[in-house]
Amino acid sequence: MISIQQEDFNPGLEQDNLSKLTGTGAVVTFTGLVRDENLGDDVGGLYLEHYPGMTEKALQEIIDEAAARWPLQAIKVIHRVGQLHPGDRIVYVGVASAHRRAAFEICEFVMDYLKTRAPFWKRETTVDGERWVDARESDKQSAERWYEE
Amino acid sequence: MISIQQEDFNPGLEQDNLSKLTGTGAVVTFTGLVRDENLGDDVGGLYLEHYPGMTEKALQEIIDEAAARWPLQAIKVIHRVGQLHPGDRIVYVGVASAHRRAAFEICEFVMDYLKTRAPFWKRETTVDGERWVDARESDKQSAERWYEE
Amino acid sequence: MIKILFFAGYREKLGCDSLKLNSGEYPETLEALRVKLSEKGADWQEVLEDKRTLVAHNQAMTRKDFTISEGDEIAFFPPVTGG
Amino acid sequence: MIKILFFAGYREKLGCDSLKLNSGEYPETLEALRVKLSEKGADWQEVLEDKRTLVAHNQAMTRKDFTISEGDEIAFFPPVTGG
Repeated sequence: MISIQQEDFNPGLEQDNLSKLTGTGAVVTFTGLVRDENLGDDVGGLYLEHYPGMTEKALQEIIDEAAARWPLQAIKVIHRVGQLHPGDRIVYVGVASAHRRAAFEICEFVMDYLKTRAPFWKRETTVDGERWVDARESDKQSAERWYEE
Repeated sequence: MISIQQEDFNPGLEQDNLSKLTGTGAVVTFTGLVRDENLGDDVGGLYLEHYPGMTEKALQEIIDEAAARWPLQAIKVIHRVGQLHPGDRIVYVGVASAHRRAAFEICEFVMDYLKTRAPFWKRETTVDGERWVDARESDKQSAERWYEE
Repeated sequence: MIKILFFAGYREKLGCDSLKLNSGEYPETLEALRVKLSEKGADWQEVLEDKRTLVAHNQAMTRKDFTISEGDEIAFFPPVTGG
Repeated sequence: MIKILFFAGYREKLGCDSLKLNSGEYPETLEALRVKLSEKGADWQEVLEDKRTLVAHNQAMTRKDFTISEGDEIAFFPPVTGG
């Protein structure tokens, strides 16, 4: 259900696992990739740090909240840590539900909350050296919309 | 980019193809599966009919509209036709974009419009025989929200 | 000649998936065509007068009346249910 | 004994990823702990007084002051940037 790992993952395999329950009508997946550019600078690498123990708990709470709000059949959250490079997969959220709107909403909700509540930090390598990535206001706003409705 | 086909497809392969462009930061996919239940009845099979020629054009128009509204890097739309059974994949929409919100919105937009504008029809087999599936008001509303904003 | 197509439940109800009308056999507008086809029987009338019936003119959905031209492809079908 | 953790940019800035304080060495509340740690130097003061600094108490995020208990794990870190 939740995996924090250094190694890569296989979205096709995860998709198959999520599609097994009868009654599932919709599978929505999000895969985040390392981009080769951020704030106008070329990015050569990305190092992901996390808070072992707390990260898993934070993700479980986000999943529990999603399961309380929507009809959720199956979910898988994978987040990689350690040294990554442009094009590498960073994060995966796969959701199975009976209906499409619920599957989309759960997947977006989990990604929004993961971005603002789960203890991960990115340090990127540019030509000017290494720098910790700043949190973005747009991510905060994206997470806050779930309480506006 | 668009494929109407009888045979099954491979979401893992599609995902890999969508992840190839540098600059892609987010891949969102929707996979629709045949459910074993509809309106309280057991569904034993689903037959998909389409309007050859027009269906492809309608899907291309939907994609063009999405590309005009959001920064779209790559998209694949697959819809199966012919006889399907519970658990079978029916439809796939995979979207690659630089950013996550755009990828989610494009994928939802294409699914909403596909459901209300692309000429496909479902006939399901239940214990009472065969029946054509009625269009759902919720799908119409889901599509209309893209013009409310 | 124009080509007229029916899909899904309408195709089954009318027992007809396509028909051709030669120049001189078809009227000038969609609305006149609806009236002409409705004369083929009660089932035809039901399909052509159903407010939910969708119309495609040369493979593009339309909600308005239009002038029929030689070579046109006109389709009548129920609300779509793909996805 | 309580355990105090620092992550990411704060860990680097302070040159410290964790420190332990024995019973008697730590104060009663989070706010008092902030004051005590700030005395370790200018970098410490900056980190502990930064309004964006997030605090986790026994691996759960909190925005309020709390009473420190023996065995607690308290973490200070910058806004998260995963995903």
